[in-house]
Amino acid sequence: MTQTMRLGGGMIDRSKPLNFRFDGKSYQGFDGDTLASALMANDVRLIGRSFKYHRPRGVLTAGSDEPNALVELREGARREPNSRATVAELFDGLVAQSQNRWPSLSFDALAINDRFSNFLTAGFYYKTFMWPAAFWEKLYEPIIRRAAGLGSLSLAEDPDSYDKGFLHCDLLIIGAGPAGLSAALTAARAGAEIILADEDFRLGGRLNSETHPLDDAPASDWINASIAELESLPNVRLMPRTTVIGAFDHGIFGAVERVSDHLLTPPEGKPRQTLWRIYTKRSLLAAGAAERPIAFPNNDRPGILLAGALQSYVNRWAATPARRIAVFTNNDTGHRTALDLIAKGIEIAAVIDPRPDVTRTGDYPLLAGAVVSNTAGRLGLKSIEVRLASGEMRRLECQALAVSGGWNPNVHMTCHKRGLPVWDEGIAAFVPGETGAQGMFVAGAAEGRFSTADALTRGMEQAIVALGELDRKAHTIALPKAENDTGSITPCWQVKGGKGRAWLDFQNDVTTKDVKLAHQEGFRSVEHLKRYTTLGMATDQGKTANMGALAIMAELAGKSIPETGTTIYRPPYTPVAIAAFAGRSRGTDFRPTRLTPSHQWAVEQGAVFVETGNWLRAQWFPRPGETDWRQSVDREVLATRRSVGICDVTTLGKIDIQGSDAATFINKVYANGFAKLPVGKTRYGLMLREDGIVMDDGTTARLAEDHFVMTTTTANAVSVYRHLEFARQCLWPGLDVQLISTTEAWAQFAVAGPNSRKLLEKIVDKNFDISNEAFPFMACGEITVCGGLRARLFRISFSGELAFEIAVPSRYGDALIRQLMQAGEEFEATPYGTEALGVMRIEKGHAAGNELNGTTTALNLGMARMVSKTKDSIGSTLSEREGLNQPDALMQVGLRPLDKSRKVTAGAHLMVRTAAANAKNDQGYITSACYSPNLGHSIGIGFLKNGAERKGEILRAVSPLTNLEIEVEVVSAHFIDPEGKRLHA
Amino acid sequence: MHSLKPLTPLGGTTPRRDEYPGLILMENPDWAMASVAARAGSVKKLASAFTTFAQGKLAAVESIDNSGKITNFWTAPDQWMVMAPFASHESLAADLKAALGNTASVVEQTDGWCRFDLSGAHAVNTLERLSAANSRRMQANRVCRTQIDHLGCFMLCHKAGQDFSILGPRSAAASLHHALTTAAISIA
Amino acid sequence: MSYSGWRVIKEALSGHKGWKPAWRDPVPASDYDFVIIGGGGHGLATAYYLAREYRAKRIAVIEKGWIGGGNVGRNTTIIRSNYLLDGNEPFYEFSLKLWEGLEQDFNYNAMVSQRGILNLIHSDAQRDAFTRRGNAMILNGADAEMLSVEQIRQRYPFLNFNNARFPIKGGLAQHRGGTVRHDAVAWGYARGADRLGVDIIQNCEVTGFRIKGGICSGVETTRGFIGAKKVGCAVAGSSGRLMAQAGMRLPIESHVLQAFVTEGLKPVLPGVVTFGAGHFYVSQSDKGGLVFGGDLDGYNSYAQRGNLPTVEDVCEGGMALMPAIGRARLLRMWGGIMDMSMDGSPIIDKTHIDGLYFNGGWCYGGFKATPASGWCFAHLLATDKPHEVATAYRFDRFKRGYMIDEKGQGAQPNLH
Amino acid sequence: MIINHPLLGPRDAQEFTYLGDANLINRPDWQAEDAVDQFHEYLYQRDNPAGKHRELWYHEAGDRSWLVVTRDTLTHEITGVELARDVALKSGRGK
Repeated sequence: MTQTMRLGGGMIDRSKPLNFRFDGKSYQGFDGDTLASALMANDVRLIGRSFKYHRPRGVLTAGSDEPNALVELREGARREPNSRATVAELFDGLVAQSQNRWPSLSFDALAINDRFSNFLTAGFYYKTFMWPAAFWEKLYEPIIRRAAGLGSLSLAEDPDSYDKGFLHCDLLIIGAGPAGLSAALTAARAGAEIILADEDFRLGGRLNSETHPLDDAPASDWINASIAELESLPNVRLMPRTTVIGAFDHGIFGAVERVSDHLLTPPEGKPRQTLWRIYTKRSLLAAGAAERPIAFPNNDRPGILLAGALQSYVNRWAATPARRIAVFTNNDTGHRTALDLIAKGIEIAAVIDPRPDVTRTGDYPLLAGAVVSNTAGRLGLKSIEVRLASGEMRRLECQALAVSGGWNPNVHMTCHKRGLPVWDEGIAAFVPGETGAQGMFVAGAAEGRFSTADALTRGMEQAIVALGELDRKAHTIALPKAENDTGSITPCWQVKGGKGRAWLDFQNDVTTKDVKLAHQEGFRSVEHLKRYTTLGMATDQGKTANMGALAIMAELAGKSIPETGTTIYRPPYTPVAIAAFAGRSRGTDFRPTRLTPSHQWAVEQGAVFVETGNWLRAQWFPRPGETDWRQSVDREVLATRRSVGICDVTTLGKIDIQGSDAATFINKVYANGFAKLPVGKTRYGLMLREDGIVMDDGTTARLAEDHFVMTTTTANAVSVYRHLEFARQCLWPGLDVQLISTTEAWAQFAVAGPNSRKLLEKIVDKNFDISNEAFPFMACGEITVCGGLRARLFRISFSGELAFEIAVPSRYGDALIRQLMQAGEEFEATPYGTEALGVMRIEKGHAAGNELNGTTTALNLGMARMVSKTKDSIGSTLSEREGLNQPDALMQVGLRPLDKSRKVTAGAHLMVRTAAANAKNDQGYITSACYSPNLGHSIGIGFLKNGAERKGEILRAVSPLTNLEIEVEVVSAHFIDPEGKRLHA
Repeated sequence: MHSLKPLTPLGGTTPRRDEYPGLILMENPDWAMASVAARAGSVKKLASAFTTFAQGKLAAVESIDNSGKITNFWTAPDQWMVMAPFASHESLAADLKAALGNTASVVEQTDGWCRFDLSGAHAVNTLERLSAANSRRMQANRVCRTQIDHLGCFMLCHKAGQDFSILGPRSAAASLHHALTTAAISIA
Repeated sequence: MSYSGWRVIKEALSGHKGWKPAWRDPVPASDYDFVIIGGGGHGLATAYYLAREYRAKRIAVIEKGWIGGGNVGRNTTIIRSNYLLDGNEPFYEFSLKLWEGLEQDFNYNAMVSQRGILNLIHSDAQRDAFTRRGNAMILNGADAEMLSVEQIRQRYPFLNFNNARFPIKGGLAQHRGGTVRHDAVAWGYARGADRLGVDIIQNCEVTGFRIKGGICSGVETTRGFIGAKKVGCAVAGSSGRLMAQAGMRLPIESHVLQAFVTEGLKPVLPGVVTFGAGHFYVSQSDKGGLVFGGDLDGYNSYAQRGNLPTVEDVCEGGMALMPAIGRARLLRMWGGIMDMSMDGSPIIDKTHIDGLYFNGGWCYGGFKATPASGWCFAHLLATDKPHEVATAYRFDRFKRGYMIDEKGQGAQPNLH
Repeated sequence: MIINHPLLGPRDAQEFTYLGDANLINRPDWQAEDAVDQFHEYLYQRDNPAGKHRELWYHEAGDRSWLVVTRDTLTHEITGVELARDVALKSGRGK
């Protein structure tokens, strides 16, 4: 027998039955159900367990503020822990498990905690588990951690994809209830660009849960007509299933659209969810209000739910938790609920209302001036105990209890920019404070105007004002006739004098006793209360808990509620899947990948690639038979030094600098002189930060009087360009200089080795003489290659060999490397990767990223003399500071192992031979190390105190981290060709 | 003529073409480009020199000028990108420099960029998933530089709501293409 | 009253009537020997150690709001001493040692949990740098271990080892690092200090310093003038605002750092993991929430809230590293004000005004430093000499060129 | 955040890179007697106000203009945006 608790009517499609499973048992619901309503229709009341005491729990609400009915939704890699059954749209094949229970939901071993609750009061753990000290990590904490958490992750990679997007509009309307819809119609008819977003899959808001007619017809008629009109307008974007999660600066909102969460799996290629960044000129918050419970003893049993939620279940979903229901209310909601229940043929055990003078609005037993003082039923409500006005106690049989403690306007979004809500005595709730500065308007229940008529009117009025601020005239629209009962309320936060605990935060098991204890121990600010008791820290973010706790705090402190504090909210409005924030940036698409012009060719050569920044570069090119990367790298190095090697160096930053003041400009951004660099020549440049530390280095070529090309390191290409623009626009705006990056435009290859000239002569067109005389070391020029292709040639060398760098437009890069390799066959031209590049520069003692680590000065690099004192350049002044010029300053040196078979380790620290290895004796450290195939042993370069004076000294290189310690000799960092003969060959 | 065979930014010998419902995505390597930046104090001289060369005029802020035989669009204060068919204008930068002399700094940009042309009803639905620029309201002959999945790109609008071009860093062409296709497919 | 398991049981059986306020709520006296401005972790620890280690009397901590409401109450609770430079490592190692005995010391369970911290390596250059760092840690008496990919895979099998944009190539681990229940640190120090006679005065805002002839004799507050022989400022996030009242400009910018926590989940993360190629680090709290964060938003701010791009950037890093957390839901985000110094390292020093002392510029290293910061500031206040592990934290280091720049970013606070 | 670029109109701050206090435009004279002190003040010392702050932003993913933005560090409200180049020229910077 299924759906025994299904009633007549409702907004479900009985022609579309949907099968689903909960805790392994099969059930059936209908299209339009949520998991919660479908379970209720199937008479399932027990859905979850609380966090601390593992109390049995059922649904409390009908929305995203649900603290109790949390499940693990879906299976396998798609499992979603802590999913609210109350907003999980039902689909065929849905599978859900209860969580935080063992072995089963109805019998949970850890429910034992409930028995010991007296020992587990707020903050008890701060006062114990301290002795013996070692026991915390070994014993106590593991036990606590095992009990921690609610649902569990699958730990498999999320198989779904997520997307992002950006939307622009004049008015963003948050919430599609009566206020939101009337605002949307008003603004849309005025031609404004609007977005209407609602977290629900059915627009209409509270209207879907209540029975009030609009223009004497069912509210759904007006809703459907309104939606139809809005859908027909090009300037309107309707976004159901979309939660606006946060208000950020300057009219930017985040919103999550659940594109496929109502399906078993997303369609091929479609996202599960999309994160929209919405840019809006004005916003209207019409997010309604959330009902709040009353704290009375054992107010947390399955079957006890909020009255407004119960209205939703019976009216919208035609489901009821019981056939005989009692109502406990301090405002009119409970009475309206009773009428709705009666209309559905449900028996009312009684309406209990603490207000002595309240009158009946229908045919139900009313207990005025009475309160619920206790409840019974372990896994589901069986009966309640009522204390009558007379003080007499009465027991009432009922399987459900609808509770209404009044309504809290959903002011969250008005607080996201630290706006403070203000207290409204009339409705005993906080309403939005100053929001104007944010361009945000509020309408309807969200501003504390609870009647349908008010909501409709305010939505229209606020839309008109908002558009008015944008100089857009909107006109009043015809609104349907609606109920205008503003309601009345007498605050009732807790029922005193009863036995047993009264829950405030249902999920985290924070009771009125905990609040009292916190106050007693001096935790008297709202912040202290939350942190000490964990109140409001649960997945419902305290939506149902904070207000009641604040009221009780106020009472304890003998202050008014506003004096005591307020409850402010931070984003997100409801919890959001982390993957939704990441969007498409996943796996290998986490960041863009930049490929060099020779990438395809390198792939064909079987190159091994390495990430350098966003670039992928060939690290080495294994040859058949090579089993270890070292074999490949050694071969590449030896071949280059013996004959000729080729390496793609396109990744180096290239900045084109032109203008009549270009030379002056470059002279200011480099520490060394450039003013006198002749046309057709290249020079090494050392760039300092203003604090005198080396920022970058590279070569800059002068192609014409007013035209330079600067190269930067691969890593700093972007930051150097930014730095140059700063110098150009902010420091020396009077200079005639223009900058543009050409890193991408040119494919550039290093051709290095004794035969590099011979090879290039076969490529470079004959009318260009690149002989040593015509094109000496550090020459540069614009040439043509391969029969007329424009190219640039630089005679510069990172390897220390006779070497050139040749550049052609990127689209020809692939063809050029193939040409070079072909032309190089007779010289056994060898492609080399970044490893060989690294080895050769270490053999030459050239500083690179490992040396230029952001703390290195020109002095450290042995280039102090390069910093010109005869001109103004960035960094020169502060480079003179005492601390950067100590007599024992670190100096770059070469390091050679005494025992040639031992390995020099980058990152090892240097100690005097006889001194103990500790920080006090630290003499410096090794920055880079490699095996030098030319020298036949390992070498390193590093920084050593007063290193320039210590050539020949024997030191210990210690690396306790890797259990290495060797003796090294301090030598010149120029391991190969110290005189630089090869460069000039 | 030289012997070197060009590759498109995506590494093909012919441009890549993708078709989706409501969207055609084309890799387009057929444009020569050069940046033109005015020398200090010579914007006016440059403008007239350019007009003599290209007939059209230097584009206003965030616009494209198609009025002449050679197109250009605004890229930064006193800086423009000039575009002409590659087949006929591979030497665009040199030609411009010859024509503009010392009124401007000219830099070849042809291979600094990859270009993807989007056309169809879904063009803006695709672009609004990629960039904060308001492509839905973008008028014809407008351009802006914006961010697409961490890449600085130019977005050119040729026909409002219909025809766009995205210019991105050439080395990241594959990543940019991946972003464009993923967005195109994910349109619900 | 001393806290213990027995006490908890006794109180439970007698209706918890015996619990007293964790600290008194005294009226400020007219003057003290020491006035500490700032009832956060550092200020309270300073008062605690002044009283306990330096036997000082007549101490007050004055706090404009509620104690522990600043960064000690809004951080990601990580403790570690994996620093590189001589100026820093001994200090942070001293701090870590203090954490190790803290709870027994101040009789409060702050849940110091040394579950280990792991910094992932994604390139050879990073490996070289981390090797140097790990060695520096060991040479300073701290612990460090270089882990292989296999070792990491065993401990964190769900990291992205297969299709990562920046593959994991190893990691530098400090097993003694971990997490602490952050609020409890403030409360523990407050209660400890209170028991030693320190007056903790909440809701008392400093409105000015009384300075004559270059000597500070006390502070003007919303509760009247409070005289003091020595005034110590420890007001992370408000350093600029406070010291401006003494006419001082600081080598500090205040920036917003966002932090995030997910819904409670059954335990998945044994320790703290830091992604070396994206802006993301994460741990799991004893309540089950994944606590994570990333980079600063990057602009000066006192707003204690951030913006969406940073949230997305951090979560992108999270998904790149741990694709298995995709369906975990982000529950809360918040922002703290970081007093970012010009070299990323703090200042514990006398000011040029006699009797006025400063402790600040902690960037986002403040929480882990709490015990040592308090101890060293107390030492400076009591003896007028810097503590041996804090000698480098001077105001004049920038003018003299002795920066302590762990990240090598230079004078750009938002990059440290 | 949104920065209202003087030439381009409102643009998402995500397209920009932040540097800091706009005073970094006023680079001291390298030949001054107390040049080191002046550069120290210039590079390291900050007003760091809680309120209106003039600061440098670089439109890195846009037109590469450096901007001087006047922004309230308490509310993030932006009340002024200028091209840094204009500001520098006005304050007498040239060659």
